[in-house]
Amino acid sequence: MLRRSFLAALAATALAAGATPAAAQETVKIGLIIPLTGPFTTTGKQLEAAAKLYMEQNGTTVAGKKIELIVRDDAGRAENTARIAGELIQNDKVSFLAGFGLTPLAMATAPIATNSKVPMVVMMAGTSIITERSPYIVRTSFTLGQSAVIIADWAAQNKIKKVVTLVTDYAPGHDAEKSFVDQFKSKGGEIVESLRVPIQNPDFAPFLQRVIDAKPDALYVFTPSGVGAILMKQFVERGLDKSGIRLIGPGDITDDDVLPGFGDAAVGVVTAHNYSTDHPSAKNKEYVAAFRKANAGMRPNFASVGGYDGIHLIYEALKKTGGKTDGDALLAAMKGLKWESPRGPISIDPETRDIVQTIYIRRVEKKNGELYNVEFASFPDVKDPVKAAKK
Amino acid sequence: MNALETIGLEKRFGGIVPTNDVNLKVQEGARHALIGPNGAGKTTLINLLTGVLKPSKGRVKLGNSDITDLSPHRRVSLGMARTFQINQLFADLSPIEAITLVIGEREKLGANFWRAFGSDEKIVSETKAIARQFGLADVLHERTASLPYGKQRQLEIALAIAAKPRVLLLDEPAAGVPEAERHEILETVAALPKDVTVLLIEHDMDIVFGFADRISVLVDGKLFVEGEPKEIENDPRVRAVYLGERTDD
Amino acid sequence: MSSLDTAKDASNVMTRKRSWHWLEYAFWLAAAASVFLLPSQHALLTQIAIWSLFALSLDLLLGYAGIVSLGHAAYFGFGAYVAALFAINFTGEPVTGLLVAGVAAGLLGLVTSLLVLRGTDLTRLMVTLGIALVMYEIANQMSWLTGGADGLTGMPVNPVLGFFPIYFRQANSYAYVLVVLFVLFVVAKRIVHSPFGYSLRAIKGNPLRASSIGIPNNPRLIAVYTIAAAYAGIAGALLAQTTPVVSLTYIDFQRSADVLLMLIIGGTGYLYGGIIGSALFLVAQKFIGNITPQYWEFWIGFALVVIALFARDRGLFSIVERIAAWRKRGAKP
Amino acid sequence: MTEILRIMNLRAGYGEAVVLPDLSLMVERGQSLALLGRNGMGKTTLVNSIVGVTRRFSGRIMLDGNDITSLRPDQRAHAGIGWVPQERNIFKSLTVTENLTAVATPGKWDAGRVFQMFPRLGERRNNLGDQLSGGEQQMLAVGRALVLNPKLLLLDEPLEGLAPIIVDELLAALRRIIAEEKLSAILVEQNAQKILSVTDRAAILERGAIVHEAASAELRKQPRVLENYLGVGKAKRA
Amino acid sequence: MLTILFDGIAYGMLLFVISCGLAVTLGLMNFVNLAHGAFAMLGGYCAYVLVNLYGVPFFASLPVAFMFAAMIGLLAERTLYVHFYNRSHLEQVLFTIGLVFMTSAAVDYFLGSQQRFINLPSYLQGRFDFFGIGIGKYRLLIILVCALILIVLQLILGYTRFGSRLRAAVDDQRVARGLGINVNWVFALTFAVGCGLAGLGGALGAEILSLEPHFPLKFMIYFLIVVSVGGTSSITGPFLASILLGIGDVAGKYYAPRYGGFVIYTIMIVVLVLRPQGLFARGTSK
Repeated sequence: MLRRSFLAALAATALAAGATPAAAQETVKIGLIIPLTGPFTTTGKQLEAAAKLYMEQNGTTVAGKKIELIVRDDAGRAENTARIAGELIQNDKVSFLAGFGLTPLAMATAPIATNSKVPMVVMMAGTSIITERSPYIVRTSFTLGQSAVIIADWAAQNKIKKVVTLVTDYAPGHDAEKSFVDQFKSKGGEIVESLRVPIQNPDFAPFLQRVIDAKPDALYVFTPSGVGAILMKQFVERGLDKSGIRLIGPGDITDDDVLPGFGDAAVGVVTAHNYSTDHPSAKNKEYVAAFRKANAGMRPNFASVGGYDGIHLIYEALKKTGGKTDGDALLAAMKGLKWESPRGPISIDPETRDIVQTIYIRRVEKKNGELYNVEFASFPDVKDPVKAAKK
Repeated sequence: MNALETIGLEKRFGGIVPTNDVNLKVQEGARHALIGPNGAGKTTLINLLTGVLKPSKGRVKLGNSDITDLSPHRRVSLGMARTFQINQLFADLSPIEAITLVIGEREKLGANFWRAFGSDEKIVSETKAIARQFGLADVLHERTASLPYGKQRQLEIALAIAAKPRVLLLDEPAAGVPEAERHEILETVAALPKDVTVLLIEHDMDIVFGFADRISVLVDGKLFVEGEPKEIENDPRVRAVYLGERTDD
Repeated sequence: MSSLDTAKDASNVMTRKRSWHWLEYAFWLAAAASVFLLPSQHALLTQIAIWSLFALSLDLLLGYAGIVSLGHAAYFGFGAYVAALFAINFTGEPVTGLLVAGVAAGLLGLVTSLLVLRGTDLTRLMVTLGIALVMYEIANQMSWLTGGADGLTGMPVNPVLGFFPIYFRQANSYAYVLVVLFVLFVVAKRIVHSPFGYSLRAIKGNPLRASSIGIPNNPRLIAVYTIAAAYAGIAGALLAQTTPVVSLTYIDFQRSADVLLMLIIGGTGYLYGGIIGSALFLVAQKFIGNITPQYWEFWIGFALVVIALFARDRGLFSIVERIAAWRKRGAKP
Repeated sequence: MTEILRIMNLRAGYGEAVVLPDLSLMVERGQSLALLGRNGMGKTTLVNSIVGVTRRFSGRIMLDGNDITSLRPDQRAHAGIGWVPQERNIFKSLTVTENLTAVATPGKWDAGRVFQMFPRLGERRNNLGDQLSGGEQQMLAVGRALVLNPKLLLLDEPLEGLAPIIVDELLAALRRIIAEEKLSAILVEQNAQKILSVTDRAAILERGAIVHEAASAELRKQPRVLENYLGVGKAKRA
Repeated sequence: MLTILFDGIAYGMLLFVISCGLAVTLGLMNFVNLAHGAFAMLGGYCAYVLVNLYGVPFFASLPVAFMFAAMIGLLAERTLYVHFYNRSHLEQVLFTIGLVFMTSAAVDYFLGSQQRFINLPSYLQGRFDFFGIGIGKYRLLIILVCALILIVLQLILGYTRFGSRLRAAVDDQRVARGLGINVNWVFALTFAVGCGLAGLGGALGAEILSLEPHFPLKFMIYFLIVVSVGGTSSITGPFLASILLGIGDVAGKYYAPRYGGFVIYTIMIVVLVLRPQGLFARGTSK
């Protein structure tokens, strides 16, 4: 009896609590949906910090409109991302959706963007296909293929003949494997063995043992960003570095955010990526200094520039439309935009709405007692190779 | 005609033999009591009879059917029911629900997941009759866990009776019942339907001699003596066991 | 007592538990009204309704049969994938999809139930957890079929029964989910108040006694496990139909753990626990999350500890009941 | 103060079941009491209630003038209760010596003295508890209670299930402890004749109440009384 | 081959040190303590803060990590856990999961969500060859420390009065109380030591398992597997289970990398279905 009355009261409060005040008209709102809890927290934190930094540096008024950033946590779950995106559009009247830490999170939101004609800026997720899921998607991060293909090119040019690939056994890993293997083979390289590691895998020892047995020139690795460190430590621990096997891969594995904790194990690892904290440009030096100052010394990583440039893209598009928030107009404004980012010159491909950027080859080195990805070669104007191949 | 019979029944746990070559015959319609000092193996024996334990050797027969390999619930459907020395009740159900449940299972309606529980008036009137018989009419809808101990004890027996057994095993029905509520239990036991064969396990000699027409004495896992109450009462060997004048071989 | 003298009256007392209290009517009316009155919260309400159904399925297992599971997402996820693949390959009609998903998940439940019959709570926790982990791994490895970590997209969602469109119709979609929840709730209520349902309570309460009054424990447990798995599968299918992507998170450990938490918060064994628990959990997650997107987990954790400290098996209700009891005692010294 | 134990209106049992409805009992210092009665009459419950491992509904228990009613079992043990449980309950994963040292408190009884009294135990001092015979286990159980250096020793069916030779050996030891050391004790037994030879006084328990109390020597001469309360046959109540 | 074995043992040993405390709470006190991993994490972060931020030598940080986790464990036991001993398992689950959420969020708040590694002295890095077996120095250290702990545990359990009191309390709680053993206190101390060991394991294992705020949930499954497969009636059960799990996991992934992810879960299900009390539990319980 009592139980039931409580139930009714509760249901009533639960429902009533839902109502939120209607949005004010003079402001343009950006909904930033990122994982801030769960296993992908670090990505979310980088994105949030970068987005806030940009707004702090460039003011919150664009084309006469006040810009407001609404941050929401989706805990890395697609159903939450989709729900929050819907709520932000419907209840908060946001004019932009942004964030998206993982592929399924972006995929779940794509139809919502299409349906509501709200531009959706993908700041992190890296699977090629995402931008094809909605004409309202623009990407400011990178695609996995960009780094995977470039590192394959670089390897083929640098006397690496035999490679073992080792990727985490999940879809992005499979993509990273495929992009690399196809490209490397087409350049005459040989893949000795392709290993896949379960997602829940605290110990790489058995896989590395197989690598030792296979004696390749290089080990190509792709794992979710945090996991790379463990792998590298174990790589060094088993003396693979001294046996002449080089460790190469997309830049995710030497994530600048975590790199300082890797220890000397990581020194010498060669990766290809779109951004390094160490990128030697004035713009980047200023960016890094400001970012570290605002975030208790935290280093900006490749996720952060996706967020930083994503907000820049939104600002520039608004300037071009004169503050109008019509989705189609904004998209038209975004297509083909070019600018100088902390990572170097970048642009939005007018056809694919995907990012075009320089991919750098970097080697992990110690500078002033800290580890950095030091760039030593660059491949400019790299488009997403997967889409390029489709043409 | 034997209602219940064991043939060379034996149970071993490692080196211990709590049941050792027991050949027990319980006549149809009998009021049979099983007594014996602590540790004689009474509980093991009842667990073997009801199928909670599997014997190491020997057979158990219920009427004419060999039930040695049947699971406990199959034995119930063949007509064997039991009570427990320590109450084994459904704390969250009320007496009426528990009894109705037993009758429903007996009538093979237990797997029905669509009709409302307690909607069959025939079953419910039988439930009510049993409840009245066991003095539970005034607590029909209370939660079992909140009943006084004596009522719980009554319910313990009522549940077994509701299964309409041909053979009923009563394991110390009066254990732990306060003096004030004892006579109710005793009356209940005495008033059990005559066509039901009863095997009673009991320490309380008041109950044993007030009830049983035949007594078996179990000592160290073996059947020691069997006979009419008078014979047992005057058997010097039994006396020795009970008064501590044991002079075992 | 005189009113209880006839069998009919006694029977009424028992069957009354199955009939509806006016507050229950009020609850469902309020839920129905929310379709029209709370358009801004439809997305959240839809999620709550789906989690409610999922928690309800676990309640059938835990609250009535006493089987604790830390891997119930196995059936939820399986149902979701089956529904999505069925829609992609055969028909996008949602109700058909639900039925197919329910049957498929039920079958999986039937097979795996054999593994959870024996053992203690801990063994069951671990075995169910193991089943879910293996299912997760399978879904991940079969990425050619399931999309793996990238998720499975492109599932068509046609109008329900051919006339009631739910794709991108927030209100319709919520109404659809709510109707499914309601129908399955009514069925569950019938089940738990049937002789079968009572035999489950008996097995949960005292398996030894249950078998000694003639209840075949194992077949009954297998049956309820199958039903619960089918319910979970339907819940998964609902989420698949209302979210544009099915991904590995449908089947992960976090989901199994969350549904268990929701159910315990709301309380087990009276069917509304899962609904209340999931509503509280998700509303708290959303609104604390809006205030502190990074650290809402701390406050949820804090709430769990407090609830656990003061609540009993009935979850939050026991706190209310205890306060009420205390006030009653205070009222008449 | 001559009494070592006084139980006042104790009502106790397990869970919901009341086994002892209202029991009062007194044991004098240096006195030993035989507690007799058939199975299931509440003897063990009484002992367990003194130890503190039953549920107490009401009543009070005083030990040596101190109220121990609200003490935990381990505190009661330190207050001076030495317990030989009914099933002996030797700690099976402890050696004989460890069984003694784990619970010992300083005093005149220590492991060495126990081994003096039961040489067989001394020989098996490094064996694990579950490798002992029934008699050895019983000796160990008694020894384990003694090394607590208790004010009151509670022995619950110490002779149960033992071979006759062992019974005699144990009885001799008990006689020494009780008669020579003047240790206060309560002995629960079904085996009346044997135990009456060791104790000063006897009480017969029936359905949770004391129905007869007498000096042991006196009771031994009254086989009819014993038969009445302990034997098989319909109790003919006075 | 032997290298694989070596790696497996090191991994298993680590699992053992972290999980043995859980075996105590779960098996001996019948308490479902899902927050056990949180104590391991606290120990790990304690060592991290000391070594990386304050430059304390690595070896000095290990005992501190142990003490830190043990003290927190004792505090939590006396103030919070003690209220849950006689509650249902579900309430224990609710309570301990709540604790996990709180510690995870708190660690995230104070120390950030990045993965953390403890700076190891250089002489612990790399490895050497020993008759063809590649021996990682750090893994060797783990094996040595864990073996030492195992021996010390066995000694304490086997040859101290506390050890025999603990075994007595486990054998028969009721009689132990009745014979003057303060079982509550014995269990509280044991709980603290278990937490301390978890903390030590967390510090030692940071290098292999890596520290992050979600550590307790991420590895909870592994600890539970160790305890449920090993049974909880002795130290040797979980120890053997850990070693078996370590070797099985490592070897399974080496020889059948495609199915490596299934191996341990399948082993666990099979073991539990066949032997619900655990693989190494004594035949009879109670």
